[in-house]
Amino acid sequence: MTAGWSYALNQWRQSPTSFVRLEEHERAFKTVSAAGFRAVELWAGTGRWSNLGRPEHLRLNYGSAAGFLDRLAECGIDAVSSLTWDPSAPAAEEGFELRSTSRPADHGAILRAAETYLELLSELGCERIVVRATEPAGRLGSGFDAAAVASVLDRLGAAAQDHGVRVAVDIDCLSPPLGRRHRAAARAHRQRPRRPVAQHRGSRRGGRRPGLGRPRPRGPHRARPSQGRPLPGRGRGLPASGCGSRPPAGERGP
Amino acid sequence: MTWKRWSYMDHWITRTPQGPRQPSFNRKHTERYLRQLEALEFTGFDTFSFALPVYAGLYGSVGAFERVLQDHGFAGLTGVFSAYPYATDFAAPHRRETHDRIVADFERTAAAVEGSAVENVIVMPTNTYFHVEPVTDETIKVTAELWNRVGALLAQRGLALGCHFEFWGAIRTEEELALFFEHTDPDLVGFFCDTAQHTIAGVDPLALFRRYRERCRGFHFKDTHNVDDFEAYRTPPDAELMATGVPRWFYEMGTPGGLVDFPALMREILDSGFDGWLTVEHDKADLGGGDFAESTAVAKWYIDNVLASARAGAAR
Amino acid sequence: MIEWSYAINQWKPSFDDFTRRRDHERALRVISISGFTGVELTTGTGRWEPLGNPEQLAANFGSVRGFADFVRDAALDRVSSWFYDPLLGFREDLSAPADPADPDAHASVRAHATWFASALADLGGQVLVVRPTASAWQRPQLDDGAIGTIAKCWNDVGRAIAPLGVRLALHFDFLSALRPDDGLERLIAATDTETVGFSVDTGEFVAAGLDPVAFIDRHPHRVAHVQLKNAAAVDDRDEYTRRNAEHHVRKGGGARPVPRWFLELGVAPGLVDAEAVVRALVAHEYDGWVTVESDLSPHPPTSAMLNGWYLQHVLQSIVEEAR
Amino acid sequence: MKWSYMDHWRSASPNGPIDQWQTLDSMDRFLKQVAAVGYDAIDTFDHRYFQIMDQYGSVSNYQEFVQERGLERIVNTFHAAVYDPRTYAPHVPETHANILEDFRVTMDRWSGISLDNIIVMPATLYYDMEPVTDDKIKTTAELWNKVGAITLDAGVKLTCHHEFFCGIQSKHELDVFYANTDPALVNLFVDTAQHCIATVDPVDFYEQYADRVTGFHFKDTRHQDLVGDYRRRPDAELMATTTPKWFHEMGDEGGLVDFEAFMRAVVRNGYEGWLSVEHDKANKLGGDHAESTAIARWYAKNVLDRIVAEEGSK
Repeated sequence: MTAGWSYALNQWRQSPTSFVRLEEHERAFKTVSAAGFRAVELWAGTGRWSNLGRPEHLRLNYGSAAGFLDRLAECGIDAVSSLTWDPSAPAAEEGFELRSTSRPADHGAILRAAETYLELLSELGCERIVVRATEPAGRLGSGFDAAAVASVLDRLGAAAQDHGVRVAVDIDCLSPPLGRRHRAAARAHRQRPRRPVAQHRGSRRGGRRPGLGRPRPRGPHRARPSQGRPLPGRGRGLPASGCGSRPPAGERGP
Repeated sequence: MTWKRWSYMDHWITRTPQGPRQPSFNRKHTERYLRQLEALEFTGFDTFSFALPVYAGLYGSVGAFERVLQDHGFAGLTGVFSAYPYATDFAAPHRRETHDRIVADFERTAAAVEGSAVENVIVMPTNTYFHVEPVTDETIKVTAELWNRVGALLAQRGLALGCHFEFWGAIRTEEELALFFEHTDPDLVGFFCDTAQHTIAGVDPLALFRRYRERCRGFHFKDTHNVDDFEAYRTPPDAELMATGVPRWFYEMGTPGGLVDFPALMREILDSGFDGWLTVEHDKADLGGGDFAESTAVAKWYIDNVLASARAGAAR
Repeated sequence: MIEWSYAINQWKPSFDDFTRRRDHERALRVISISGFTGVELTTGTGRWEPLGNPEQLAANFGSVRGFADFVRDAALDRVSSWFYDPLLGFREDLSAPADPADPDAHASVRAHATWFASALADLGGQVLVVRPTASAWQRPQLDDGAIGTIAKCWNDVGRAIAPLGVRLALHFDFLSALRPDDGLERLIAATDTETVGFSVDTGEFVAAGLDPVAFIDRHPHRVAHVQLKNAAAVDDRDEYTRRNAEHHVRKGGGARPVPRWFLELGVAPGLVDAEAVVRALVAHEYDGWVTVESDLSPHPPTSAMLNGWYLQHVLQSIVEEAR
Repeated sequence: MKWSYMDHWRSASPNGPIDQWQTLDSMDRFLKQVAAVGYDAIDTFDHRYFQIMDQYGSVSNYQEFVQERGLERIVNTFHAAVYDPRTYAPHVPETHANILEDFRVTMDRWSGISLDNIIVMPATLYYDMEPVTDDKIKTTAELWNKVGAITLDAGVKLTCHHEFFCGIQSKHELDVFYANTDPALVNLFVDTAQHCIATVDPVDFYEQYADRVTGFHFKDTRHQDLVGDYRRRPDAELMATTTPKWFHEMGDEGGLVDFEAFMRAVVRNGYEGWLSVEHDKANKLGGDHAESTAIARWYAKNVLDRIVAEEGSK
């Protein structure tokens, strides 16, 4: 099980016609690598210009999954850590079907659609598919069916295991309130004592904080968490974080 | 007589704290976008079929969005564009087994624009070239068959079908165009002339307009600096954004190095009695540090200060 | 009769931007197509300011008149006005910054004002818009003596450029040394009513807590020029007194920080009532240029086009109703 | 081999593009990005002295602010003077006193920290020095010998960086200049793109004067000046006929500079000091300072470091 820090590529996708040319991919891979990350996260999409977001388009652009891994390696990226996929998002390649994890009748189509991604992930040696539990609350309305969602996620988990992939369920800030236990966990998170996050508030006079300013050991790759400390533990999948990697975080500042 | 009916094809990027975005993610940015078009005195607005639900979501319905357009001086929604760039099992105009599904798509689109000012439904008639290859008389005839059916259903709803030929589509040469138009009903399947796409494909748009004048439904006015003489059109995975050595194909009218003779085309249009919309399109104007707002303003400047002096019947 | 021009300064955020001929041509065309008939130039020095002063215009367009042709080629009528900032030294003649509150600087101010005004006359322009004196953080107190010195400087300049057919307009801004102790009103009283006019910059007035409409009603005969600009905030914490306020407050946004001090007309959360300003101008039969401006715009073409929209669809009808 | 970054920077803001000196926050974000991709230090322009005094209180305070973001120090400053034949022109003896005083004041202002080099463009714009004669070059050399003595007293090496549009840019002009300057006082700072644009091969030129080299600007170009843009009035750098964008970061496609060969020469000649990356006007034609800085650093780490290891083991 590989563990470590990867970077989500979706922020480079600012408009439907952006981040399509292969040299743009290359510059993003190199920027991520130079910034100290050794893996990238892909995101599922549709159409010829989402050429990292559909298995068939990725293979067409890079010759094969192995060809894509070679390209990443040339850019200093060792692995594809994960791929995020929203089963309810319509895709041209699947006839723009509108599917819901809350509707058992759609579960067959969801599993068929997942299979194309799971095959790619196993070819990429990627061990995590991040599956959005439900469609946004606005679209779901009152139709949330916890049992149905759980059932299809279990079946996805089993299918994924056959490909050596684990499912990580993704809840994000547009997800419907999923149940008592979740709401309690969310409340607990909000009330826990907050450790001040090291963010710049005006220039810091006085002594230099240890560890900064003196030459650092030059390992092959220097991890430089500038804020907070890396979580301990190896191999343990992290609990689903609050807000998933979508929508892209707003730029700090005014 | 200066032409008054100019419409704008809905491509735009607006700057937000979350980077450059299409404006239709909220009303404030959408209305800033429409105000800029209105300041340039565009009175027609064409959009994509896949954008209709987005605008409906923003304003409640397509009709409500049209009223917002009318508040900004537009006649209304004047055109809808549809395309299937990549062949899928669901949509491949050169494969008869997908025709029913495509026809159903257009029934939905026609219903969505019911009662609006839409006159033209513009389509890219084929998938990308390399998904159709080899292009034969047969593939063109099967494609023609589809668009005759779609043209008929649209005509019943008072809509005109216009075929718009990308340089990387599977009908691009003069012979292929001639065969296609020969096998399509002139009353049901119109010609939609994109000045840049034909020029890139090595075909003179002015000559095409003269040949297919009676069935010409409209134009996309945009320019190019390059002709595709290295088979970009058939190179996977995509010629429009990923052609080797040509990061940008399309430019607004009036830029140095532009290949399209717009004044000559304008004279021809004024002579022909054409009375539809002339549509300005800026596709991917943000490439290489470009800018949709500036390109659109500069193009409308060119219309008002250069094309306006192109008189009907003036000396060739 | 009101004529509408647009200020070119928003197109140049950094010293190495907006230097090439193609940039200027496209900006002038955007201004023209957005409904404006004139362009207002601003002060600049050195080889990366091709539109910054008469010598750079000649170096880049063959002559000042060559630039006038370039402007007409963009389907604009003419240059309407030129904003001259005496506090900026010029590399062209190695002159130092000249503050009209300093008597020794008057000769330099007069010479440079005449230099700009004669070029402006060749460009068909009518108003030399000038920065009256330094900023408040540089000159915290302006006693009556200092006001008198400033007034004398501009009275001389006004008389010197009048024969060229160019009017003088003193431009107040929210960082100006004229802001404390009613400096602006005292300067109006101390200057010659015939040859010294004022430029009402609506955004700067509002940011300084002043009312541009009240000013126009109070001094209709002294309004020689208007810069119509929307403001997003009021400096109600007197940050204008801070050292290097141009950098820390106008650009940096001050303590809050204010993300953008100035906005396009008719855009929320704008504080300037542009319709009331135009109604006041019409009521007093103002005859001259209104220059629309949007300093430090994040996207110059869009600012010009949105301002163009507001001119065409809101302000124009106010002007026409009065005819 | 340690890398410093010459601090050209723009970032987007509600007021349009700004540089890093706009606020403490914009400086903080700039330094963190440079440190994050693995640069060890920065170089800056010494005319920033006034903003440093205004915002940080002293040059050493500013260096501490830099160090708190994970960078070691400020290695070099660039002395971007405003050249003018009437007041400040190395080929005009009457202006030499003014230039020497300028350097005395500058070295004093920056005495709060230890600098390796003070980098200068050794001549005015080409058209201000035309016609460029050997005599004018000798007068220029005399001036820089004196300046070199002043800076050396302050423990800082004077080093010359030849823009393609300055008065000493052709091979002949360079040779005459270095023949008439004292190697102990006047050094060479090789800018790969500027020499390439001026059709002087950067590797050959470096090999010829390697013992006088005290630093480099690694940057690339896709054009050479073949039409005389170098003497174009009023400006060659931004308003040239050849291209609106002369400079690109190393490691991008279409570049003309052979960085691998250049790096081998640097190792072969036993160079020990700092290497610098510069992205002058990277934001032209839709470019981006931040991305270019990351891409260049990527290239240094994943390509040039390998070249250094290979060449070093020979």
